[in-house]
Amino acid sequence: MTHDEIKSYIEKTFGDKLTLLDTGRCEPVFEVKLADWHDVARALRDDQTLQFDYLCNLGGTDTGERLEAHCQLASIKKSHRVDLKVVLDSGNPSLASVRDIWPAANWYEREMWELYGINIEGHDNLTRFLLPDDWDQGHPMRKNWDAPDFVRFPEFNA
Amino acid sequence: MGVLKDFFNLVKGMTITGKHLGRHAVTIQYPEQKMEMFERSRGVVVLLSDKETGELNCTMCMLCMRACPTAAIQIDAPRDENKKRVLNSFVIDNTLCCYCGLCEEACNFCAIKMAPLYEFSTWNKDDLVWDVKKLQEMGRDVPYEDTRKKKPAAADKPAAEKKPAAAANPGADAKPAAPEAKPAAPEAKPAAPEAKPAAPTEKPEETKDEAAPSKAEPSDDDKKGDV
Amino acid sequence: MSPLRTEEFTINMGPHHPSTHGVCRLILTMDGEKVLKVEPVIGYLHRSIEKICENRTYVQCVPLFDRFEYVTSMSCNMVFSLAVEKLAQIEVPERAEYLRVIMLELNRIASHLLFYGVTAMDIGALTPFLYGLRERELIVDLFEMTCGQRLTYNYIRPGGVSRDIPPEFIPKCREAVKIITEKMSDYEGLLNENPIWKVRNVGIGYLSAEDAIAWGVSGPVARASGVSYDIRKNDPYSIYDRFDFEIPVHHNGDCYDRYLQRLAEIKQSLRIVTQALDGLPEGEIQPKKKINAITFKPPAGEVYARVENSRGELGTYVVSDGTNKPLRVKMRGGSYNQLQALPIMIKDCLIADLVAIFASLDVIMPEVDR
Amino acid sequence: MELYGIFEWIYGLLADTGLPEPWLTFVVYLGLGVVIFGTLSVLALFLVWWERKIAGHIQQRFGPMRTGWHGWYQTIMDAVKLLQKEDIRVTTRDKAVFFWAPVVCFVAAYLAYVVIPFGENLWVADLNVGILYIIAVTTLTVISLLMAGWGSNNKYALLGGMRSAAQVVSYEVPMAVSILTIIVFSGSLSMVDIANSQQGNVIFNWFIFKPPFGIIAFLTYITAATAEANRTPFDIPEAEQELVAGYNVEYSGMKFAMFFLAEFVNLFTVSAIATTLFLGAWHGPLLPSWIWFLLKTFGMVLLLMLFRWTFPRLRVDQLMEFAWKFLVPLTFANLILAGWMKYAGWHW
Repeated sequence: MTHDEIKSYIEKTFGDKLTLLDTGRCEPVFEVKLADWHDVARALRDDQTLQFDYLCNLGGTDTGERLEAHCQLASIKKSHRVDLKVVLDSGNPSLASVRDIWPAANWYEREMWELYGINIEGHDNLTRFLLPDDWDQGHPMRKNWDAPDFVRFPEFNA
Repeated sequence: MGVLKDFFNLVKGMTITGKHLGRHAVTIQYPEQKMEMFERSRGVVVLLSDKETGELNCTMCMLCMRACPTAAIQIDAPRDENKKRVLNSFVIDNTLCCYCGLCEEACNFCAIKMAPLYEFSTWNKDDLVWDVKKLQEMGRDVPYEDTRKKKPAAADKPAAEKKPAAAANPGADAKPAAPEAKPAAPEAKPAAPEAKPAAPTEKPEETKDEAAPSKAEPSDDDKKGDV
Repeated sequence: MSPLRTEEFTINMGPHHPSTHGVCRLILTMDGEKVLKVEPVIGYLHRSIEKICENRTYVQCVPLFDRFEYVTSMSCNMVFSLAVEKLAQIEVPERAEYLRVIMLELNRIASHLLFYGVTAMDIGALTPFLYGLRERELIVDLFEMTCGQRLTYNYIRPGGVSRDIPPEFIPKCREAVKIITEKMSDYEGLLNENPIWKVRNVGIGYLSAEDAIAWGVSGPVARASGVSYDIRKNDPYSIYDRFDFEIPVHHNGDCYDRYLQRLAEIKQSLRIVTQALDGLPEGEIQPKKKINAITFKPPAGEVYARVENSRGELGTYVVSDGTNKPLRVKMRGGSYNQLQALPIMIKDCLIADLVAIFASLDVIMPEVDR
Repeated sequence: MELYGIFEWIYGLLADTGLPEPWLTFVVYLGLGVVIFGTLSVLALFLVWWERKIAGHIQQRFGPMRTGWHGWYQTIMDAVKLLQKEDIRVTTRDKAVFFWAPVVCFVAAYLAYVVIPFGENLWVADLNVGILYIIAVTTLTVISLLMAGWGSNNKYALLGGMRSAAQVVSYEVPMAVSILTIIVFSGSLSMVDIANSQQGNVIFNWFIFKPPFGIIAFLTYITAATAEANRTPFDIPEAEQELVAGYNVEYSGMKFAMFFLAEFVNLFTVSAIATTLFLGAWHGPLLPSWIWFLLKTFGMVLLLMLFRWTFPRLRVDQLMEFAWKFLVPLTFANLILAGWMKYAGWHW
């Protein structure tokens, strides 16, 4: 399916569960509502026209103001792709696990939990992963994260 | 017959290894024999000197320092009362260098280069922090193609003789990267008119681009980063 | 008589174990020689490249991507360049595209040659390693000749490539292609039909096509399981749609097929390199408006780019906020998913099989840990 | 030049000193022991160097080059280095077992040389059960490997030790049976008799050329012997890529060197036995007998080295399967057929 077909099809099928954020420069990007994330993910995989059976990538983003989760899906059978984005609640960032839909999400979700502090609901193995086992200095990928004893990249004032 | 076929395949493998037994080695004996390095090989960073005068080509424009992704280059060159840059120190920390070659590409004056030299291991980590003297010495014999814009020295011999200091080292100018600031030093005026038109025609847009940050510096959000 | 009581025991394989290819740690629960459970523990090589990228300008990120997946740095350069080009809508000159394809495919061959040697070494044959590296050296020399480095190339840049090839590149490259084509018979003769090799690999580490897709396994490992999916064909980037090549697919999903798959891919890559050398046009290698290393600012937006790497899908997600530094760079490597899927491949396997399976996945740890 | 003459001359000198009888024999055998021990240790060091050179050339590199001409004393320097190294002992080891394992391994490796004839009249003792003795003492090695695996108190080492026990016990059977085939031909258990029954300057007297039983017995023997010597493709006890270093993972310094040297002495042993049994022992034209013996043995060693640098490693269960399901039936069939032929009076 071409980008336009995917766009119109997804908008038609899911209606108000997601909104199109189109930059026109890459694959269609949809912002999924936080509450509908799991349903939309399952429907995207199970829909016979879309068949997004393959999870390319899943991760968090900290824009400085808010936390987001981004997800890239592809269909092996249909050879098309879509990008999804979920804006998380900044106070208590939390996202439903999609491990039951794509087993591949397992480590990606652990990584999100560890590096961004996004709580993954329904994930049973949220343990230290990339960081040392005794890490207790917060979530390093957040923009406001600050750790002592770090050599700073110098600022250049010419 | 499966057994015989397997046996045959085992023997086939042994003939391949056996065949190599008599061949010449493809490796070399390192300290005695050395590989011929390619001219573009990115080894250690050196500072290049002018082929004629032996002065450093560096104009202290700081572009390499700003292009370096690991902050391995530290240049300290404050402006003096004439708004000329004076080189206090030019230090490259080879333990930080990641050999990406961005400094070489950033430089417009053939001053810094990743030379095809690779033997600089030491027993002491501190010895890997090189100052300008060491860098110049390492770069002494490195061949390079001088792609600089025609300098006053080359363009106008008498002028160069008259004012050797300014001519040999145009980098002493305040803003060498910015074309309009080229003939900043008033003594170099006689030589400058030839240089002035040459400079913008060669790489006009690039030079402008490179020069831009040095003016718009404060807007650049070089926030804290970690190395 | 009561049955003999046996006891499970835990064994710690890695992080410093000869066959974990770097610093991966596997916690094995074993019953004698038999592996009952495997739990990969990663993070020993975590350098937080993603975080560092957020503090570097776009061009300064490219050397960091070199270190993301160092065996095929060209692909890493490529994927970041693709992302930035998509963000900023940069047109890449024709010659640069051809050079990119040549380099990417040469790098794929180099990576598969390394795989050939390393997997043979993990199964006990030490000589193929040296033979694989011998031909890899030809390719690495070509890279050094062009961009100056043998491993971390920093060659493919947003907008094009960093330098044009030297004049002696093309004859040398053709010669290398010829030599590797000849040597393929040696590689195959040493291992393909070797009964010991077959008995060690055939039927070991089975991964079904459904599992491969569900676990996000891509690249040669997925194609050896019968998933005919190659980003070069199915989601073409650069100019791959211009070349005539096939996507080899094997169907048994075991270690042996993964090995055959990679050898078959070397041959296809050699074809692409030959075609690209033939069609290499003259011209510029950088776009007209050159990208400045420090001041380049793509418009705000987010983009996910992906390329087919020798280890599967290599992707990067770049978010720009309009400044000269990316807001977020997420790297996605094929090894990550393949290592993740390792526990489902170990049915009825002994510790020796585990080594064979691990080798056949061709995991490269920096790609996992980043 | 026959070496036997030198030994006879020395024996004559000793006999002239008028030493009383039990002491004379004692001194003579002590001397022989020292000579054999010294020769073999040097030979083992040489074999290590040779293996490295051959591996290097197979892989199109140089191998050792720094110490002397083509690095000829590289292994001596290695041995010196190993002597100087700290002997690291894990605190949780089983002290006695850990200590004695390398010693047993080292001694067991040398025991076989009592009966191996190096040339005409050049042997320590001609036991009438010579080959039986060899089968018995070479098996002692497995005890040492098991001891090392157990004594190290390390899971990898234990796995290696258990593997080696399983392997050596399995491969002992086809090896012994393929040797029996030769005994059927020669009609004697004595190594010297076996060697002598291959006399004659034509190579067709060699037992390997007694088709088809000789060649089958030879191939099965070589396979089993590779396993006995723990070499690729049967090197699973130390399987570097799986068990790090298997049974000797906790050993360092001189203890490791003893295991290492014993491995190469074993390599030479199996090659020497193969030479004696199948390749006409010391018999050959023109050159002195001991040179022929060494030439043939080194030929065998070269073959085993080519195995090592060509083949991948088998898995432990496949190794057992191969021994019990293929080699054992094959060797028994070979033995029975050969015996029947002999009984039927068919001469080759």
